[in-house]
Amino acid sequence: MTAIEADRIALVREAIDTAALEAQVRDGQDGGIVAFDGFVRNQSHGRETRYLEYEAYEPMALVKMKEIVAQIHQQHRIHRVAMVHRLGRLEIGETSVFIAVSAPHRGAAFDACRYAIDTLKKTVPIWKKEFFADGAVWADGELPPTPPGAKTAS
Amino acid sequence: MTAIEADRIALVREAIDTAALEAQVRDGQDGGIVAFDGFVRNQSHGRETRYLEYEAYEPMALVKMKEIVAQIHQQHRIHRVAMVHRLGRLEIGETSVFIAVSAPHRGAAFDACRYAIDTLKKTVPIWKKEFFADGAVWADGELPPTPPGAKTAS
Amino acid sequence: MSGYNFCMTQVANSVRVKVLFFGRLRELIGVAEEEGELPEGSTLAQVFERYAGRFPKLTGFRASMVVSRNQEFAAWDTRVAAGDEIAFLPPVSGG
Amino acid sequence: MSGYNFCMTQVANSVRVKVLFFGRLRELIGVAEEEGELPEGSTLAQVFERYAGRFPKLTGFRASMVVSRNQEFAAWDTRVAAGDEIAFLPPVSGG
Repeated sequence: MTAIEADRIALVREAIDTAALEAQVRDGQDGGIVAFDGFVRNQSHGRETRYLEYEAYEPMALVKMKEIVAQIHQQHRIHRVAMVHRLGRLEIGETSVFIAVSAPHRGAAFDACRYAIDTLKKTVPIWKKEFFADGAVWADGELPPTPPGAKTAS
Repeated sequence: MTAIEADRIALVREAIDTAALEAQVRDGQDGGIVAFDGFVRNQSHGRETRYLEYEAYEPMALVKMKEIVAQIHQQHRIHRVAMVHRLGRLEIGETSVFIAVSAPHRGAAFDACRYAIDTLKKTVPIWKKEFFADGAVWADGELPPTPPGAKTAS
Repeated sequence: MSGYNFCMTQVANSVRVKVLFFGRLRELIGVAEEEGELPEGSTLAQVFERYAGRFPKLTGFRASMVVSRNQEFAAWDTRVAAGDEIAFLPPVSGG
Repeated sequence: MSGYNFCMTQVANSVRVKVLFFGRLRELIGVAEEEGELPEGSTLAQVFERYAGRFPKLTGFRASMVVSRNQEFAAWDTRVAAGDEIAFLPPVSGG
């Protein structure tokens, strides 16, 4: 419905102000906002997490985030989108990713928000390292789909 | 997962503090919160809305809201729920209903939040009256499903 | 069972109930809540007919409302008992 | 096309590119980013092999990574061009 220019797509290193982002996508022409707030869990595979560190291939991550937002605008009758991921060190309970979608009808907002977080987790080059009392590991993650190889490359 | 006692289910007559409700369902053992924020649209069927008034059969509305929350606890692996509906006069853009669901895994939170708002709109005895410049109408609404009639009632 | 209509005309063994109207129904008849006596064993449909007799504007609305008994949606053939709280509910539009 | 391997051995017509490593790959080899010369027409697979030769720990990781060229995921048989930004990316885990 609305151009992506009104959306907020960002990587940040400070705490994510979720209320401000919700306010940014809120508009009297809409009827609802669906938001996903992902935050740092206190355990991973049964081990107590101390904190996390996120790193990103920043320019490419922003490219992929913008692609996702463009896709949901194309596929769903939504109005505004906020999609922000935090990088650096995050403590337990802190928001790592926040996605808010406003729409005239809630079904579109639910579908778009869910597609956005599912696709972000599969395709945006961001990596999470989990720190425990006795060491640290890179989270398992998912291999993004890649284009098929050409027989005769240019 | 968790008893409904930790949840917040309410009808209120003042502005809904969505940030406080999100904080209430937030817990380090979870990984995410899905929230639906429904607010007053500036138009209805093409007519410019001035404001809304909501009324409820309050004790029954609370019974039905608790039933919905009990259902989503039973059907989905979720943690905490906030479900608050506002009554009285609401201005354009003000939140009329807010539902937040926390869960260890986001899929359950999306499913539960969506079921909760869909079911609230169909079964909770709350009524919306829309005020326009030239009059007011009760919103169309939905007839809740009722039990089948017994041939020999007790 | 077949004796109830007879009883109703005599207002024998009446029960005291609370009756509520909401939304457009409340506005239509100007009654939000009242206590009243009903013949014991009346069905909710019969309770509605009594009100439709008193407020002819209600006639025709039965198909576009539901009824509750003690804060649970109820079938129209449910019978009332003493102390019941009965509510006539137009299509809901919360959210 | 069949001449490229021959060219590589001669390091003829080399192109300057930027190569990036992230996450566990970055940690594994201790390189986050470097500029380098590659034989013109090298495939991304060949670029990886060069790094696996220099950092044997990388060997065996190719199946569990993807590669990007100029900030787009790319097939391993994509050929590099001058000024390309190539990145080797382990499974992503944002969110």
